[in-house]
Amino acid sequence: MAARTDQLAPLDLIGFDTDFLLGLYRRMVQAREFEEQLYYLFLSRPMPGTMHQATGQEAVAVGVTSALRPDDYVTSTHRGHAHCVAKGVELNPMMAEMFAKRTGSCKGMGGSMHLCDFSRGMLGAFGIVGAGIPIAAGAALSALVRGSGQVAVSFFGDGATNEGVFHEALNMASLWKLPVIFVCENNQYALSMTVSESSAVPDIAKRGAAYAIPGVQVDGNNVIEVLKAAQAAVERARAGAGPTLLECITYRIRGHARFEASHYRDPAEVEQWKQLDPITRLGDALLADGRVQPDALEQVRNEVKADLEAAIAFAESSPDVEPDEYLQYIFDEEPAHA
Amino acid sequence: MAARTDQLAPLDLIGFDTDFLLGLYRRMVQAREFEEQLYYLFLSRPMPGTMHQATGQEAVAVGVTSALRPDDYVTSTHRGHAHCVAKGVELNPMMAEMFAKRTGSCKGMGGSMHLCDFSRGMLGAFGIVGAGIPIAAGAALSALVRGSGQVAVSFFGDGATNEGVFHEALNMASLWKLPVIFVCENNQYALSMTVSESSAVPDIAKRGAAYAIPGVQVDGNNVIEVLKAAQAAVERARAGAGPTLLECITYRIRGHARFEASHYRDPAEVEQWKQLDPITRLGDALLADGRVQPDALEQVRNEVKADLEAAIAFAESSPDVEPDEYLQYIFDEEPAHA
Amino acid sequence: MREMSMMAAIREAIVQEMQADPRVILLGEDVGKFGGAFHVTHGLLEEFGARRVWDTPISEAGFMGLGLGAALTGLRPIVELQYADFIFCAMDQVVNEAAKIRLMSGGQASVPLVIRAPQGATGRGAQHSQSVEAYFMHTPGMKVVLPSNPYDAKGLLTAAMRDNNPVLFLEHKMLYGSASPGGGKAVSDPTIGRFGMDVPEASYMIPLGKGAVVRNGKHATVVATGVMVHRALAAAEQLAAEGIEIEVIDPRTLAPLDADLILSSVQKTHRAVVVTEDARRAGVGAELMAVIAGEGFDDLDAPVIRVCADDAPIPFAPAAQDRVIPNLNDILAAVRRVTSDE
Amino acid sequence: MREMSMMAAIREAIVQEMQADPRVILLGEDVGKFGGAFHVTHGLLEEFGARRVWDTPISEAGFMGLGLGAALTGLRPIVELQYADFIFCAMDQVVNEAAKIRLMSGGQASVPLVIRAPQGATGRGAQHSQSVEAYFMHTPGMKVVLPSNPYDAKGLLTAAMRDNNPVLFLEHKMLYGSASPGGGKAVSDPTIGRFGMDVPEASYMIPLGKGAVVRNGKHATVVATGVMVHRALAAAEQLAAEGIEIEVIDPRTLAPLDADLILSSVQKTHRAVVVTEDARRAGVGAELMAVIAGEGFDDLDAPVIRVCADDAPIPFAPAAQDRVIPNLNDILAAVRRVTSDE
Ligand SMILES: Cc1ncc(C[n+]2csc(CCOP(=O)(O)OP(=O)(O)O)c2C)c(N)n1
Ligand SMILES: Cc1ncc(C[n+]2csc(CCOP(=O)(O)OP(=O)(O)O)c2C)c(N)n1
Ligand SMILES: [Mg+2]
Ligand SMILES: [Mg+2]
Repeated sequence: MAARTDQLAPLDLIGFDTDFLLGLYRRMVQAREFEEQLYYLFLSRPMPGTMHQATGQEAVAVGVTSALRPDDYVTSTHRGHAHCVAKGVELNPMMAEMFAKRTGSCKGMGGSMHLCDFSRGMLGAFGIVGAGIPIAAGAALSALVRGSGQVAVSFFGDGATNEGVFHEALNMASLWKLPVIFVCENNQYALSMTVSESSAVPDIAKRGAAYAIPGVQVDGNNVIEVLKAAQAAVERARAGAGPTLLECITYRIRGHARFEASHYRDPAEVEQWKQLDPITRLGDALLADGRVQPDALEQVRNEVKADLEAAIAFAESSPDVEPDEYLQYIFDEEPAHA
Repeated sequence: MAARTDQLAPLDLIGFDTDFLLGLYRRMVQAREFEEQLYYLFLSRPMPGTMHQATGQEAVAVGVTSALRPDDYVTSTHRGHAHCVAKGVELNPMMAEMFAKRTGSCKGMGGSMHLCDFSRGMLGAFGIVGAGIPIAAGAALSALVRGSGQVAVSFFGDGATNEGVFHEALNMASLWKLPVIFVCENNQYALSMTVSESSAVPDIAKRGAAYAIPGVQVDGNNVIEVLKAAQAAVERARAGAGPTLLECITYRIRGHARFEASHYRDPAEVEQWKQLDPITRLGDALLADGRVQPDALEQVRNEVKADLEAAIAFAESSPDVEPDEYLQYIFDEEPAHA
Repeated sequence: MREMSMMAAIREAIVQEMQADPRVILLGEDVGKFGGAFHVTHGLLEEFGARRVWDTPISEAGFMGLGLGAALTGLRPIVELQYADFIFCAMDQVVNEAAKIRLMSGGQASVPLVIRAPQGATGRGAQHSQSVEAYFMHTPGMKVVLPSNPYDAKGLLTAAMRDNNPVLFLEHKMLYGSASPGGGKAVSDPTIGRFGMDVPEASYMIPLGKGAVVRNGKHATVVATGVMVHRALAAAEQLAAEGIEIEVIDPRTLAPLDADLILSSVQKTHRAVVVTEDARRAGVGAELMAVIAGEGFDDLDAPVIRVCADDAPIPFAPAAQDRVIPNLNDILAAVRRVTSDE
Repeated sequence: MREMSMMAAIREAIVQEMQADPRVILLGEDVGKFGGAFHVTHGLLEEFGARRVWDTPISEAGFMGLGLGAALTGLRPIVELQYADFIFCAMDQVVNEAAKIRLMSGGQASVPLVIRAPQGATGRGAQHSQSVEAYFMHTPGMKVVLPSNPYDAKGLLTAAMRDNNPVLFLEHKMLYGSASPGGGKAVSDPTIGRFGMDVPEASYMIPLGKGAVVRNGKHATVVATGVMVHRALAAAEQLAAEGIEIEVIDPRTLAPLDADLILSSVQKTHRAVVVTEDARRAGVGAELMAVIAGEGFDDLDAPVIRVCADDAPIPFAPAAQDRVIPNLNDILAAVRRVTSDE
C-alpha cells in the first residue's frame, strides 16, 4: 500500500506545549532505540528468543498512551516493545527481560513476546495473535464494575482483526459500552500477507460498523493525529459512551521478526515509507515551528542512547535466572486478599 | 421484536407453477409435522436425547433449499430437522434416528443435533453453535477447487453470528469469492437472549458490510421471498461473484428446546407471530389465487400425516442399536480411494 | 439434616460468596434473565443486578477473555459454560492465556478465575457429553475440581472462588438433581446415592488438593471421580456381600491431586482400580495409574486396572453410550479381577 | 546416501502427494507466497498454483473448519498451523467436529484431513513452546503422529495424507534442520543425531500405529518420542560404556499406539523408562506408563519411571526452560535408577 498523501502533511502542533511534545519525541526515540540496540545485540551475540521490531510505528504506541492515565490498562502483541516503553515501563527491566535475567520485567520468565508491567497497567504482550483483545475488554469491564474510571486499550495488528476474538470482543464491548479503545496498528502486512489479501475490507476502521462502534482512521505516523484521536476515544470511553475502533495507518519498516528479509515486498515501498518516519516528522515540525533548535533534539537522542547503554549494562550485569526459579511463578498460593 | 409490517403482505406467487408451490407447501408441512409428532412422542414416552423445534421457521429451510441442486451442500444447526427435510432427507431414517435406531440416518450414532445425509448434500447439523459456518465455506472451497459448480449453504441462528467462526468464515469466503450462502435464521432469540441483547447490530444483514458481502434481509415467513433471495444468492455464487449473507426474519414459536417454557418473552408476542405462520400464508395465497381448493391442501396435510405415521411405525419396528455397533464408526480404515 | 441438591449447593456457594465479596461477578450464556441452563444461577440477576451478573452473547472465547481480563484487574469472575464441551471454543484463552500468564509475567499476574461447566454423558450425543478434565489436568497452571456430591461441591467451590488461580470446576449433569429449564429432563441413574446431601448453611471451604476416603476397605483401593464415585459405592455394597471390602477414594480435585491419600490406601490394600468417565487414552485414569504404579509399585500385588470411557466419541444411542461409559458391572468385574488371586 | 533434513523430507512427501493426487490442497498462514514459517512449503504455490495452496488470514478456527468442510466433500486438505500452540484457537473444530463427525454421522463422513504443526520448546516462551500431543491422543477419533527423523517423517506423512481420518502430524522445530525464514534461527542441540537422514526419493509409507525399535538392548526399555528419541540414543551410548544396554523404542505414532512393540520389549528387559517432552500430568508419559504397568505388570522388575516436562508453563530463560524439559542427564539418571537393583 502506498503512503497516503495526508501522511505527507506537516504535523499540527498548535495547542501543545513544547515540553509535552519533547516528551512524545523522547518516548518515540526510546522505543526506536530500544529495538535498534536489540537488533545489534541479536546480530552480535547469542540472545535468547526472538524479537519483532515496530520501527516506524512508534507514533501509534506513543500517541495513544499519551492520552491515558497511568492507571489505565493496555494489552499488547508480539510486537510490543514500543507499547511498553510508551506506557512507562522502565528500560532497565525491559532490557534485562530480553537477556532473560532475573531482574527482567517478568523475571526472565516471559521474554519479548510476553513483556508486561502490572504496576504501569501494562497487562501484557501476547504471543497469540488477537489474544489481548478480549482481555482488554475484560479489564474495561472490570473498571466499569469497580467504578474506577479507568479505560483499557488493546493494541493489535491488521492481521489480528481476522481472528474470531476480535469479533466477539468488539461485539460485547459495544453492547455493554465498555470503556475500551481498540487500536489497530495497520502496518500493511501480517507477516507476508497484505491487508487486502487477508481482510475482505482493507479499511479496518469500517469493520466497526458491524458492531455499531465508531471507526476512525488516522495517519499512524503522525503522533499528533494519533494522540488527538485517542483523546477523543478515551473521553468517549470514560463518559460511558462505549468503545472506539481506531485504525492507525502505518508501516513496518523492518522484517517481520529479527532478520526476516521480507522478500514479498518491494524495497521501493519501504524506502517510500521511510520518508514518513514518525520521529523525524515530529522533530521536523518542532524545528519548523521554531520550538526547539536541532541540538535540543540531538540532546534527547543522546540521552536516550545513554539510557539504553545503561540498560544494557544493567542487563548484562544482572544475575542469570536459576533453573528452579520458575517454580515460584506457577501458582499464586497467597490467600485471597479481601 | 414485533413483526414487521411487510410480513403481513400477501405472498406473490406470480411466475411459479402450482405444482412447484404445492411442493413447497408439502415440504413445509413435512417439517412442521415431523416436529409436532416428535413433540408428542417426547410427551408420551421416554425418547432419547432432546430436540429443538423450528415451528414457524419452515419457510427459511424450504425457501432456501428450493433454490439448490440436489448435489449442493448444506450445514445445519441444533435446530436442524426442517433443513434436513427440506434438503430431501427421507422421513423414515430421520425418525428412526430420533428413536436411536440402527436404521436411523446416522445409524443411531448422531441423534437430533447431528442429523445428516451425505447422499443429499446434508453435511450435518452441529450441536456446537456456529460450527457449521466454516465447514460450509470449506465445502464451497472444495466445489471451487473441483470445479463442480456446486454451492454450499450454511444455516445458523442469530445467536451464532456472535461466534468468532462467523467472522472468520465470512472474511475468507469473501476474500476468495467462495460459492457459499450464509443464511441467518433470525428468530429473534438465542435461548433467552433477544437479538438486540446479544448483537450490537441487530440487523444481522448489516454485518455483511464488514466483509464486503452483500447483506440481504427478507421476510423469513414468506417462502416466496426467501426463495427469490436465495435464487439470487445462488446465482451469484455459481457465477463466481462470491457469498451472500441472507438474513431471514422469523420467529421461534415453540420453546428453545423440548418443553422449555420461554418465561422470558411475552405470550402476546408469540400470538402475534402465530398470525404470520409461513405455512398458512402460502396456503392462503394459493387459495386466494384460486390455484387450489382447500381440499387439495388438506390432502397434502393428510398425506404428510400418513407419511409420518409410517415413519414412526418404521422407527418403532426398527432394530435397536447393539451396544458395540459404535466401534465400526470411529475410524474409516478403507484405503484412500484415488 | 439440611438436604440439598448439588445444583442448590453450588448456587448457595455462589450467592454467599457474592454477598461477601463484591469482586465476584458472573459471566455466561443465559446466566441472568434465564437463570442458567441448569438453573444454577436463577435469581442471581435479580439479587445482584446487571453489573454483577452478565448475560453474554454466544462468544465463548470472547467472554472467557473478558473474564480473564477482569480477573487480572481486581475482580474475581466466575465464567459459566453452558456445557463443558464448549470450552474448546475458548481453549486458547484458557490454555494459552489464563493458565500461563502468571508464569509469563514472572508472578505479577494473579488469576482468580473460576470456570464452571456441566459435563458428562446424558444421552445428548457426542458434542454434549464429554468429560473434559484430562485436557486441563494436563495444562500446567490450571486447577481442576470435580465434585461428586453437594457437600463437597459447596466447600470446593467456595475454595475455588477464593483461590487466586484459574480453577476449572466441573459439574456432572447427572449429579445436579435438577432438570434443565433449557428443555432438558433431570437425568440421574439408580447408582447415584444420597451421600453428601447434608449441606451446612454457613459458608465453608474444602481445600483444593485434598481427596476423601468415602468408604473404608481393605481388599482393594478404588479411586473414582465424579459420578463414578457413586457407582464405586454401589459396587462396594455388592462386593461386600461377596466378602470383598473395597476402599473408595474420591480425589475431588484432579489438579492438584492428592497422591498421598491414594498411595497410602494402596499401601494398605495392595490392589487398585481407577474409575473415570473421561476417555481412556492419556486421560485421568492414565495419570492415576501412573501415580499408583510408579510411586506405589512396591505395594502392588496386582496390576492396576483402569475403568474408563472407551476411546470413542460418545454415541447417541443409549445402549451404545452406556457401553462406552463405565458402569456398575465394569467396576464389579475390575475389582473381582484385581482381587482374584488374593 | 541421500541425506536430507526433516524439513526437506516433509516437503518432498507433500510435493509427491500433490503431484499424484489433485485432491491434496494446502491451507495455512503464509504457506504460499512466503513458503511457510519454517520453509516447509516453499515453492509449492509456484508449482501448484493458488487453487491448491491457500494463504489464509490469521483465522485458525476458520481455516480449520474450511479444511474440514473440504475434507468432507472430496478434497484431502493439509492444514498447517504456524506453531502447534495455535491449535488451541481451532480446538473446537478439531475436537468437536473433525474428530467426531464420522461417528456422529454413523460412518457417512470420512475426514481425510492432515493437520501439520511445528512444536517443542526452542526458547520462545510459553506460547510458542508447547508439545500438544497428549490433548489429541486423549481425543477419540484423532490419529497423532510425532516423527523423530526425516526418514520416518516422509513415510509417516505419506501415510497420513492417504489416511481417511483426521491426523495431527507434529513436527519438532529442533528436528527440522532448517532456519525459520520468519526470522528464527535454526535451533538444534548436540544430542540430536543423524539417524534417519537417508531418505529414499520415491514415495513410501510407514503405517500409522507401528513403532520402531531404534536401538536394541536388554537391560531396560526406553520409550521416547520426537526429539527425546535422540536424547535417549545419546544416553544409550553413554550407558553402554557403563555396561547398561538400553532398548530404545520410538512409537512414532501415539494414536494408534503400538503397545505390542513396547510390551514385548519390556517382556525382555523387565524395566522401563518413558521419555516425552509434553507436560507430565495426564500426558503421553502417563499413558505409556499405564500401558506398561497395566498390561506388562508381571514382566516388570522395577517401577516404570517417567521423564517428562515438569508441570509448568515453559519459561523463557534458557536455564529454566532446560530444567523443565527432559535432558540427557534426566534420562541417564532414570535409567540408572530403574536398573540399579539388577
Ligand atoms: C494465533 C496466532 N496465529 C499465528 C501466529 C503467528 N504470527 C505471529 S505474528 C503474525 C502476523 C501478525 O500480523 P499483524 O496482526 O498484522 O501484526 P504485525 O506483525 O503486523 O504487527 C503471525 C501470523 C500467532 N503468533 N498467533
Ligand atoms: C458453542 C455453543 N455455545 C452454546 C451452546 C448452547 N446453545 C445451544 S442453542 C443456543 C442458542 C442459539 O441461538 P441461535 O443461534 O439464535 O439459534 P436458535 O436456537 O435461535 O435457532 C445456545 C446458547 C451451544 N450449543 N454451542
Ligand atoms: Mg500487520
Ligand atoms: Mg435464534
